[in-house]
Amino acid sequence: MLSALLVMAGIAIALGAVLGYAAIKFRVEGNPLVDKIDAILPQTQCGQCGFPGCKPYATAIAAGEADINKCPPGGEEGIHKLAELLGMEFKPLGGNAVPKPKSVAFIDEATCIGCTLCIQACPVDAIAGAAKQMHTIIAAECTGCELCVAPCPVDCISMKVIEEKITNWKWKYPVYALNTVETTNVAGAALQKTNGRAPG
Amino acid sequence: MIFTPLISKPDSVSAIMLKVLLALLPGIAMYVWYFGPAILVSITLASITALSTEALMLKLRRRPIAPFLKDNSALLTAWLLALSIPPLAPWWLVVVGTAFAIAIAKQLYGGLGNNPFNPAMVGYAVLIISFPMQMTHWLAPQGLVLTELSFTQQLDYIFQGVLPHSVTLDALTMATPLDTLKTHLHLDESVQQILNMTIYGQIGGHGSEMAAWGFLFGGLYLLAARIISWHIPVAYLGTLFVIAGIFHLVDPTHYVAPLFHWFSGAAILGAFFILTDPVSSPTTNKGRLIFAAGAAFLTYMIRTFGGFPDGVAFATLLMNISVPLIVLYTQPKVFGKKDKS
Amino acid sequence: MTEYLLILISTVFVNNIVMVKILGLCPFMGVSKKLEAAIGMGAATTFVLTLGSGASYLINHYLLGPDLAYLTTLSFIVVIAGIVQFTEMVVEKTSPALYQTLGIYLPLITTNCAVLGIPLLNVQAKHNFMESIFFGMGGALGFTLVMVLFAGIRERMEGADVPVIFKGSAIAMVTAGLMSLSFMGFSGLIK
Amino acid sequence: MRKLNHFHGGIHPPSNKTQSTQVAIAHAPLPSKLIVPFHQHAGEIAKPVVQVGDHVLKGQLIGMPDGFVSSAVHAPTSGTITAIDLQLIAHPSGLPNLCATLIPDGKDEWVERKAVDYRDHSQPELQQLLRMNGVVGLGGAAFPSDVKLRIGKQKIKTLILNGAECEPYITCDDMLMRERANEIVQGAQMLRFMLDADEVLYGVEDNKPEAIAALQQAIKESNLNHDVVAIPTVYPGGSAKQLIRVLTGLEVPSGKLPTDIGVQCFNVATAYSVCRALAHGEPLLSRIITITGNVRRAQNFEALIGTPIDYLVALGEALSDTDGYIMGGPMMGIPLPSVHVPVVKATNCIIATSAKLFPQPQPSMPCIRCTRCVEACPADLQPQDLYWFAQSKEFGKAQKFSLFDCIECGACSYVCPSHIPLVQYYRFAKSEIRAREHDKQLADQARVRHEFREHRFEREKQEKADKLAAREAAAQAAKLASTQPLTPQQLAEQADLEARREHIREVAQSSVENTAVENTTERTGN
Repeated sequence: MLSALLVMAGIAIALGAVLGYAAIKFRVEGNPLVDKIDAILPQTQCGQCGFPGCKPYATAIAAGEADINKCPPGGEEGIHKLAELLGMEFKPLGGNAVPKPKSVAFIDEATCIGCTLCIQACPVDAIAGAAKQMHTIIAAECTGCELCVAPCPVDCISMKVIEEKITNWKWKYPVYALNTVETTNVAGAALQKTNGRAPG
Repeated sequence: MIFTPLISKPDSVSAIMLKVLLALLPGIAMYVWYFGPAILVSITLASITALSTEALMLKLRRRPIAPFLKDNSALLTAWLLALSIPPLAPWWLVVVGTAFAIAIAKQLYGGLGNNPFNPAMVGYAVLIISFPMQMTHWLAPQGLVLTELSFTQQLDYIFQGVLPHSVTLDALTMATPLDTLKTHLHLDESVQQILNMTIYGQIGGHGSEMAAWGFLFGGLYLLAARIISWHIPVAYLGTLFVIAGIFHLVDPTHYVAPLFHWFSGAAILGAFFILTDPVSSPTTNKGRLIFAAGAAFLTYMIRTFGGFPDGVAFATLLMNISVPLIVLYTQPKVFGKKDKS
Repeated sequence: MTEYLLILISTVFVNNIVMVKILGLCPFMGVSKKLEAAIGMGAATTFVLTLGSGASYLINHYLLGPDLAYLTTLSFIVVIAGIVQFTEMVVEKTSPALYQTLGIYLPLITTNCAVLGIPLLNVQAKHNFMESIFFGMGGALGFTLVMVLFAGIRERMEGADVPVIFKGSAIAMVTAGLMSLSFMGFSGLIK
Repeated sequence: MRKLNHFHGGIHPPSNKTQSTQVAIAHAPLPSKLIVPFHQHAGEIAKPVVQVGDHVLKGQLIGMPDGFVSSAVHAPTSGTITAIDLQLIAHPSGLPNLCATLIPDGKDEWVERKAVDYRDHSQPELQQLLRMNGVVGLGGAAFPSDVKLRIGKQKIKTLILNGAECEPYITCDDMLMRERANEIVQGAQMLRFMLDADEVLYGVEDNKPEAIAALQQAIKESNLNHDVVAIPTVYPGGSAKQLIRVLTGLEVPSGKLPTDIGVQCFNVATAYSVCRALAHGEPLLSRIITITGNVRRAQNFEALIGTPIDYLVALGEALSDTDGYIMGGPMMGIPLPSVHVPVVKATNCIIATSAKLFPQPQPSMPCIRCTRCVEACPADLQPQDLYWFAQSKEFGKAQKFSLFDCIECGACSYVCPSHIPLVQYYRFAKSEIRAREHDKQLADQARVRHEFREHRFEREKQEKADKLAAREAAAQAAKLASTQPLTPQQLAEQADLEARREHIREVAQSSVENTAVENTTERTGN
């Protein structure tokens, strides 16, 4: 009995010494993960995740305090990337949030009274203007976070969906004719229809 | 919208598969000549099973059926599997093997073009592990055994398991030349003694060597028609020859000559028809050489030292596993990335 | 020398720990989605197993002996846990990215049945010190080999048109089964 | 005889070129309306410098180049600008872009043209001249030529004139070389001067013996040291990188420019317009276009930029079963969204399509990895892997397999037995990757701005706190100075004072932080 105790204690002490040494020798400082998560987040700084900005949300994810499916602007793709980075399973977007098409804020300059409330609300300083002068959104800088919409006392800010123009047009996914067919008995007809042609 | 290019070469998957099927015909003809028409029953049975399993799976997966049945790929799987099963095997053996090959090894992975394993060889491996007895009753070449069954008697046996009175299965069948060689080597007989047995022909097994000639002929047609590239057959047969040659030179009484390895078992069939399956083999030329050489090495090891009579199927499957990595590490240099200077 | 080689071939191919003995399936399924992670996992397991086999042999032979044989499993677990902990620290320091990808599976090497299984098999087979080390290393190399091959197939299958209900773990299981089927081809090579 | 090199792969589609080389280039008559897009070149769109209602002369600048990579746009004839608005153009998206509509007055009256002798001008001056004359590459990409001439300190050894014209059906360069070899050769000499190139090579596929002869004749007559090389006919032999490889044996490194290996490449038609621009002072107003395919009179026309395509196909007499039009060749051309779109500088060919001439492709089957595409790929890629990753949207892996080295020539699709629209998948993947990179840039930008803002807030808060602390310290010091014991009354007074101060501080704080609150109350008060 005594020998058994001695043996186990001996093993424990030896391992303890090795691990204690390793803990000092291989100490890791900081958490490089936060920056990696932050790099995936879309930086809209919209706060829809319940955190005041993307960095705080990233910190919360890294600490395991927040789910990865709280970012509507990042969309499913963002969740997929986070899941891959963290080795987690993908989950659909949480809550009632739905990803919206990308849009930018637009100020109706005729209605604007120049109150600067939206300027203070904008997390990325994308609104130009001074007190009592009308404001303008710098569209290229706008992340579409909608934080400026609510504070406006005269409701002159609206969100405009970014239209598809020749400058931002993308090639579409070619229809994979054989897989789009839903029911098998119309296969032939459907094949004829989708025969090497894209939709629309 | 119409896609460019508007023009394309007149070719199709089903035409390619059809040519492969045609290339199998000379070998099958030789087979029938030497072993009787029972093999045709297996081929038909396998074909019907393959097509109906394919159709059923496509229906379950809600994919169009007609274009995929017409692509001839299921037929090819069926034919290759039927050629690897003893012709006198009971009907359910063929059906189970083919259905497994098509349903599990092919359709579960997404059907044509998606399967990482060669479906026919998966079917064969499942059968030889699950039903080793039935898989070793190979029909003897005609003229070698006293009792021979007529075609109708063969059908009776295949479908109902009924043999004519006073005929036992052992009287009709015998082990394959490779199997016989292995068994007798264990009995401390020399290669020369064993090869004097009647089941051996000029180079390999009597009859089976002629079928191998037929497959070789078909394989050369595939090469000429540019359906397959030379890399896999040459690397496979070459490596097999070299390894067998080395062993043979070291100890000719225990290790049989390289040409025997070529013309027995499924070596020729494998080199031209099984390993060259484009879906489950590497896409780079260097990768093909590695793939085929590895398969040849494994074939020889399993044949000579392993527990199975032939190694082609397992060698194919084992190399199939390695294909993604082989492809990944044998990427050719892209235009403009050739020299680092 | 030949016997060591035979032990290696036997453990890597013929009696592959994952494919034939069906041990260590948890990391095999869990960390094989990405090739890099699989390689990392394989390396970590090889390290732990080789070291663990040696250490467990020493403990079993010199500390425990036949008197304290009932402590075998217990002491092995303690030693392995210690080595895994050590490995975890090293990986975290040297490769944070790998540490992240391996995630929970890194500490879980402790409970990888292959890792405990191999030292126990060593005891059972009465291997000497060198044999134990080779047995452990061979087992781990076999584990790494199939992990990497499996990861290769899974990465490729990402793009395959697998039926929806079979996507993910299901088709991975089927693949593992077919791989195991293929590995049966080695049976009989070495008794 | 020059030793030629080869590039990997390539295909031999039926050339179908003879239909349109039977008769000489014809001048298309003046149409009743011209639609001139402002964005006919690679790079930034040109800025309109005319207004609706303006009367313009032939060759007058109507679009000013805007940005480093941009080019000028001119009025192709004299007349009145009746609209500057969004019109359908020949673009795969089928989306409209900014165009000027010009109603010709029929006089075809020129602005003042100024010919220059290139030898009297510096390279920057000549580059500016080309830019203002709207000279762009006429091979298809319409890249501004002046940008290709800005080579910095790089030494150009070889200037290549691309007359390969490898796509089936197209013969505009062939006919231009046959009929106007002289001006091509002069233009090439000007380009050589601007690049200070050691040698000039013309790469012409050996299925155009007449063109080769004409060029050789013109070179001999002008007594120049140029070299015409007949190259083997294989598609895509006319792709710049492949042509350079064939002629020089050099490979343009991935992600680099030909100038990095001392080579520059221009289309023969570009050389022609360089000659017109410098030696005649004529901006790029017209070009040669092959009208072919399902037409009765396949022929090359010299048409003004802006000519509606329906006007041109009427000249070619399209047959009744025509079901669409392709701009460019059958390999890389783009289907036109409408037959009313205008000719642009990049329009080299219009093919009328019909079900008989271009039968519907068979439905695409899954890829069986037969690697015929690998054998055909002129960029040594693995098209089947690129397709695999593109169709499953694994863009990272596609990029790792050198997706961006694909030149979209379509050779892989041509040989694919599964009839997969491979190039479409590559284009899709490329444009998704580009969009993602763009989004990433925007996100990084937003992050920097957000962090800057946070930093600013922090600083302001700190400054305020510092000020407050300083004041408090002063008060404390004063209190210490008067160290008499206080009566309870005085203590109460002091506490009251302190409370009031605290209140004022709070108000001040909120007004500083939220000046806007005041503003609104002020407004509502008014």
